[in-house]
Amino acid sequence: MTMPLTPVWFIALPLLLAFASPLWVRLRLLMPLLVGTPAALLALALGLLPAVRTAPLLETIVIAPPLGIHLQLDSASWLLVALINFAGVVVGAFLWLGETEPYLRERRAFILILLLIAGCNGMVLTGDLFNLYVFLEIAGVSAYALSALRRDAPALEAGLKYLIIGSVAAIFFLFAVVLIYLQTGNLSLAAVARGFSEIPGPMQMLIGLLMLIGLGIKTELFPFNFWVPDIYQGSHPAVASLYSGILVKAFLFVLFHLVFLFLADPGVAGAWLMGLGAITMLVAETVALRQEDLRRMLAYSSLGQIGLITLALGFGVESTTAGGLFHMVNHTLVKLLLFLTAAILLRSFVSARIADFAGAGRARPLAGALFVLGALAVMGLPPLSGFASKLWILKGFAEAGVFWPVALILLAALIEAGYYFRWIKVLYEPRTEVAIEPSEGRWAYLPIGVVAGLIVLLGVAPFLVDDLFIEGARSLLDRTATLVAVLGAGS
Amino acid sequence: MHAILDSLAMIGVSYIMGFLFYGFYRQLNARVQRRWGPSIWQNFFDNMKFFFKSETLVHGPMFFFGPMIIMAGAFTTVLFVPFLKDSNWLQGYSQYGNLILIIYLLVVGPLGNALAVGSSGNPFGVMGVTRGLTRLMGLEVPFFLGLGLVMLQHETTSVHAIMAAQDGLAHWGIVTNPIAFCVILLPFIASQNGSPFDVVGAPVEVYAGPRVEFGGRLLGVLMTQNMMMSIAKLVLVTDLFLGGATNILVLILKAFALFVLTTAVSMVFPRLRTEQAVDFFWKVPLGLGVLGVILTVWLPWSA
Amino acid sequence: MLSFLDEPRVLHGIYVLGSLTLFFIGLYGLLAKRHLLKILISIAVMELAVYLLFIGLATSPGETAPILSDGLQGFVGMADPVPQALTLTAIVIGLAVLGLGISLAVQYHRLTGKADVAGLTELKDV
Amino acid sequence: MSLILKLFFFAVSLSPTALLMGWDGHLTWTLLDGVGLSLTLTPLAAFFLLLLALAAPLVALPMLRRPADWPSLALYAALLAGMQLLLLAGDFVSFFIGWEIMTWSSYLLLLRSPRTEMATSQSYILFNLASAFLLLAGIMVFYGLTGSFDIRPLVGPTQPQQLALALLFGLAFLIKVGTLPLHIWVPRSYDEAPDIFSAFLSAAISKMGVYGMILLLTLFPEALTGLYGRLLNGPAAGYLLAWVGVITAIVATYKAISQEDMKRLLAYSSIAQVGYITTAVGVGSSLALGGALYLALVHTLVKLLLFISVAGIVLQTGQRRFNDLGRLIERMPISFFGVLIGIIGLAGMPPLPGFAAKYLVFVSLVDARWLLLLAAMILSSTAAFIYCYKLIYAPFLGHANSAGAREAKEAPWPYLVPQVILMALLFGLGVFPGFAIEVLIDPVLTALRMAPLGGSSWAVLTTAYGGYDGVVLMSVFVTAFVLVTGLFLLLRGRMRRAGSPYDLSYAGEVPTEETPLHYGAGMGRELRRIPLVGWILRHSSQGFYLGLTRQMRAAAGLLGGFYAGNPQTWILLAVVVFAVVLGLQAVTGGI
Repeated sequence: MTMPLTPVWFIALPLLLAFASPLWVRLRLLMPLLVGTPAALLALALGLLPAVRTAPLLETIVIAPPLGIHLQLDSASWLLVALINFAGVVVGAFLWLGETEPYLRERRAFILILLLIAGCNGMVLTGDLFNLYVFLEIAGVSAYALSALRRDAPALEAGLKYLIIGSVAAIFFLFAVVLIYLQTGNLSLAAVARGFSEIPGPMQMLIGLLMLIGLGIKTELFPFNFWVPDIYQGSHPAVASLYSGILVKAFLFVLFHLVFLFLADPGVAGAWLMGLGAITMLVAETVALRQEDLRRMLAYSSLGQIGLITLALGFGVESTTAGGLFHMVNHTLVKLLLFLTAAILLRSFVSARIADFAGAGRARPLAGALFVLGALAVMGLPPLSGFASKLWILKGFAEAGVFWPVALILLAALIEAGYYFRWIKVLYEPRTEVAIEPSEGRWAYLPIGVVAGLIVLLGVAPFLVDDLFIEGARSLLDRTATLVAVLGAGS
Repeated sequence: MHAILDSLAMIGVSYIMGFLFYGFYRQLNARVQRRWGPSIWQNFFDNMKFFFKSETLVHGPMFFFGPMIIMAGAFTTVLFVPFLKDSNWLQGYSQYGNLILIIYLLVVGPLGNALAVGSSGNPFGVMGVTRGLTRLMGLEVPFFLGLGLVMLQHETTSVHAIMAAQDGLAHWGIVTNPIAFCVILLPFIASQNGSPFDVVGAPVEVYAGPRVEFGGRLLGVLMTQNMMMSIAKLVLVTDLFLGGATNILVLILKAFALFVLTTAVSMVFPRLRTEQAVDFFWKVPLGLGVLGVILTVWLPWSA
Repeated sequence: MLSFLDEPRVLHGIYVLGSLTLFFIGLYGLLAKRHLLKILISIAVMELAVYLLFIGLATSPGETAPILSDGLQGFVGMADPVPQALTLTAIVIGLAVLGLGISLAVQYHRLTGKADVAGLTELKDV
Repeated sequence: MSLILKLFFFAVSLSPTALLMGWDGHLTWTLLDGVGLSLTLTPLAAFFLLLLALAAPLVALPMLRRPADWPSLALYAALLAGMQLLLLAGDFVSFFIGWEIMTWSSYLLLLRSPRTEMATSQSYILFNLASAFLLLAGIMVFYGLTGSFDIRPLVGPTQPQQLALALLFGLAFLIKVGTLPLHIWVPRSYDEAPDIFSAFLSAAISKMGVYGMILLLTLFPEALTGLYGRLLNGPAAGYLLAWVGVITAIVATYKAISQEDMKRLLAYSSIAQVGYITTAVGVGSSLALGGALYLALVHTLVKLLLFISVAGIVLQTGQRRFNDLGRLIERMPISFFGVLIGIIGLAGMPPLPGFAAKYLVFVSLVDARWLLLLAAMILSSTAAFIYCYKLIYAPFLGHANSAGAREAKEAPWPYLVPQVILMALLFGLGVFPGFAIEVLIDPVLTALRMAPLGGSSWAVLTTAYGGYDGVVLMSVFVTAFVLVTGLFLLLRGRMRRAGSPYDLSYAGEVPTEETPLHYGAGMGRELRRIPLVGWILRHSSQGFYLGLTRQMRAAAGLLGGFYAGNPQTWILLAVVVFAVVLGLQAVTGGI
């Protein structure tokens, strides 16, 4: 029996391996598999790339859409899938090589991380609204449990808070799904998209709002993102890197996928999202100014970047969208770098308070340098990758002759510099005695180093990958092509 | 050969004019104060006496080189000011220089000497230098503005060209550009270290001023350069505003007239403190200068 | 006499009202109650309200259960099976979330002795 | 190993020189989606590359002294790479990339100093990033207008477009050069940076702002005159810029006089000098631009010399305040000459080239008929004599005031070699003022389609308003000096060295070791009594920025209130937003 290499594996493989975990414990394969699974999926994604670039891959399960369920791997979702699995490899490798805390190296964490990856892959790939809900909940539940994994008061508190707010988001989302089904009688995204314009206006509005709240909470947009810093603070930084790196990105993708697919003219919704993105960005960057806790600071910075990506994607023009997708990738890389470096620093310096980091960069030169690199990249300073994507976004706005986002993005970047450089300064504070825990395995730096290398590479030579993002943007924006691909030419 | 002779002649003329003018000044001052002053040659005698002192106290090498620098600066200044117009003589190297250069050369020597003062380690000397520099800061602004008006009027910085343009009494600078002359007159007095702007070297204010540590031959050098510098400045103003001179007698006459004018102003005013002087320069002469600029540059007929 | 209740519009209206009431009760509990378990229960109630709405509105009076049996000739007069399948799935998921939530709450209580949602103050802006 | 690495770094520091000598051609590098970098060397950039080529190895030499700080060296290499990219840029993207690399690498270098305070580093990076982002905004506007990132003159821009560009770019570059009131990052950072690196900050990095300003002029079809026409004989828009420059120079000069720390004094003096350059750029004529470039050249040389000398003093004495130094002339004679030549250049005294540069600017002001500016500039350049004197008196003359100053030795050779080279360069340029004009400045002016200034020989500086001959001037002065000294020594009489430093004429008293004889920090204190100067010294723009910071933090606190961690609040807010939006839709007729 041949095993066809289809997109199903992106969901099936991690699920299978996660549920068979007792076996791996006995075989001492837990850690290799934690790295190997996303690595295999990444390889699979790379293998599928040529095919995806010619035409979107549709994987039909049982019966064809619109009645059946299908998975769709197009240029846009390919980017996300590759990103999610790459992040999985990096975090897995960090947990394995870095001799992290034992609770992150046990079976439970293994299951949850694989489930999280499966959930994110599923959300991105699925072409069915209810499946989307299911994957959203899978990713959600695994995230709640991951937060609480440390089982001390802050971790449990983070888990509980995450669970409460996440459930509320899920209810809103489910409500919207229910309304959509009741209105259109369909759950297939393409079919819903075809019929969406026939839904009466007020009901469209209501569905849109419910979706916005449900996904807004999940994608951490401004009036709905107050939970984020608490959760990032309570979770282990490696876990937080997964949240910021892949979970939010998957939700963002879903949000814009739905917007661009459902609405024939996404102008109004796009403007709303641009507004929300801009507010998110400015508010988050401003609040971050007075953060004294490293993890919270990174959380706010993450919010700011999400706002920027939303602003760029909401504009709905090819070059800002491509830039936005590129920025999504860059932000994932940067946040992986920063959170994992933060994990190393936190282990060495026990506390996450800014005052306790004085001189940390001098005591741990490598970690300090990596943190600086990440900070420079997240602020979009050349020659790092954050600059390339920001330039792309700005260029898109300038081409369109719309300058207020340019001004806001630059203002936000300036505010962002205000706190990142404060941290950098503290890291290099001259201090003679720094209490250092004994040095941990140097191998922990390997995955971080790979990410850092990628950040530099993508900054210096973004032309290596820019075609992928342009194609991704096209497939995200081109509604009719998706409809034709799923439903056939006659639709 | 001509250049060397000419240079020596210029130095000689300025030296002789210098001590004669100052000798006259002491006489005049004495008469105004109703006493018999010293002989008109007294300055020359004093100078020679200093030069032949048998012993000179030195505070390190810089203390020695300072007076040398100021003397060299005085020579250079003199050599860059044309004394006569339409003549081959008493030109020095003035065709290689210009007005702005001369103004700056006037300061080079004193700054060199300031190093010597600092080197002496006497705080009073340094205080005097600071006061001198402060006064300089005050006076240069209107002085330069006045010269700027002249430069603008003739569209050149060359003293030769400015002199050549004043070919008759009607074209003298003081006639064609009286505001500029008024603007520079008071700063000019201050730059001559004349009363009422002479607080820098005033014995009572700061114990003896910048020269406090100098004695013997070094003081002789300082005295010599002071007289020569004064003459250079007088000649410069003569060149710029009084049409220059075609021969030495006219030159002496015009310079003397100017000298009398400045001393007359000096004698009737009490001494100002440094900051008062600066404030004064920035109010009265500078205000006059601004007025001049408005009248000659900004108003429509001036274009 | 109460046959007007069988009219789909009336019946659906009642379902909508009822489930929305339930939803708002849940929301009230979520916003007003302090105890963690009560909050989790409120969430469950809200979820239930959504399920009820779904099932209620997707079924009209007179429709039979969508079960294929031997004698059945065609899919006539059957309720739409999809909502029911979906709701079942959703209930399972909801249960899982609720279970996780309660276990976290219990652990939290054991660890800190607190069960008040306003007492979750370990994580905050400094 | 470490020797090889050091040699490598020194080779890197020579890279601008190599580039200057060897670059011919054009390099392109694709970035993404139609954006590419194109590198080419224009004559204007070549001039500034020359400044970099002068500064880089001379600063690298003392930096390589043991114990070498490897991160500093690596960052220095990055900094040089960034600056070269910036200068080679044929398009705005590479310009910006170079600009930013310069910004962050210099910031990180700043952090290497143990003295850097948070306020300093933050103001440095925030002002510089603000400059960078204004630049980027300007680039985006430019791109929106032309559809291309290439640096080339605009074709037929409208007035508002020109104004937007001029404002955005202009502000960006004015922050970089540090004009009032955007200067407050300069003194702190120049002061607290690693001692050697301060030289580079002042000599090379601030010149990039000047480069930007001149580059900006080339973007407009008629430079500054195109914007608002002419005023008197110069561009009206430039009049404003010129006043900004002059006021900067005046204020910075007085602030410099009142400083009690050597490096901070030099920092303020840098601000003042760059203020002159700004003025000259504002005048915008061929004379003025020639003067601006000349000033930039001289300022680079002078500030390198002064900062390196001062770094040597700090290294050997451990003191940096004027009060704690004194009488180093006997212990550090070469450094003394370094500072001496430096201040002569700084004050713009003939015969050093500082005078030539100032002369060009003065003449250009007269030519533009902007006499009030001329007077203001004279004010600041005469006041500069005071701080120049303070700079040489307080460390080198007077009385030694601390143990460090009493026991210091001459600075080590890596500090002295650059000083000697720079002194020779300054001297040479002073003798041949026309050399810089003809070889360095005229190509730039020709490329900018302006009249070249070159004279008949390298010895003379000529303008339409007259000029001067450096060789004659120098030989007259030197001859006079030799003659005077010789004659003096020929005279009869004995020279006697004072028996002790306290052998002074001290108002009839005998000073002792306890008597405060050093007038170092007190110098210029009485200037406060002059109303204008007092007013300037009492005021500062710092309060404004502090207030801004406070407001930002207050805003952060206010918005941070949203993020107070109660889940019920979060949900309530979400529900309220939901309800409000729904309600609004209902009211506006959506439902």
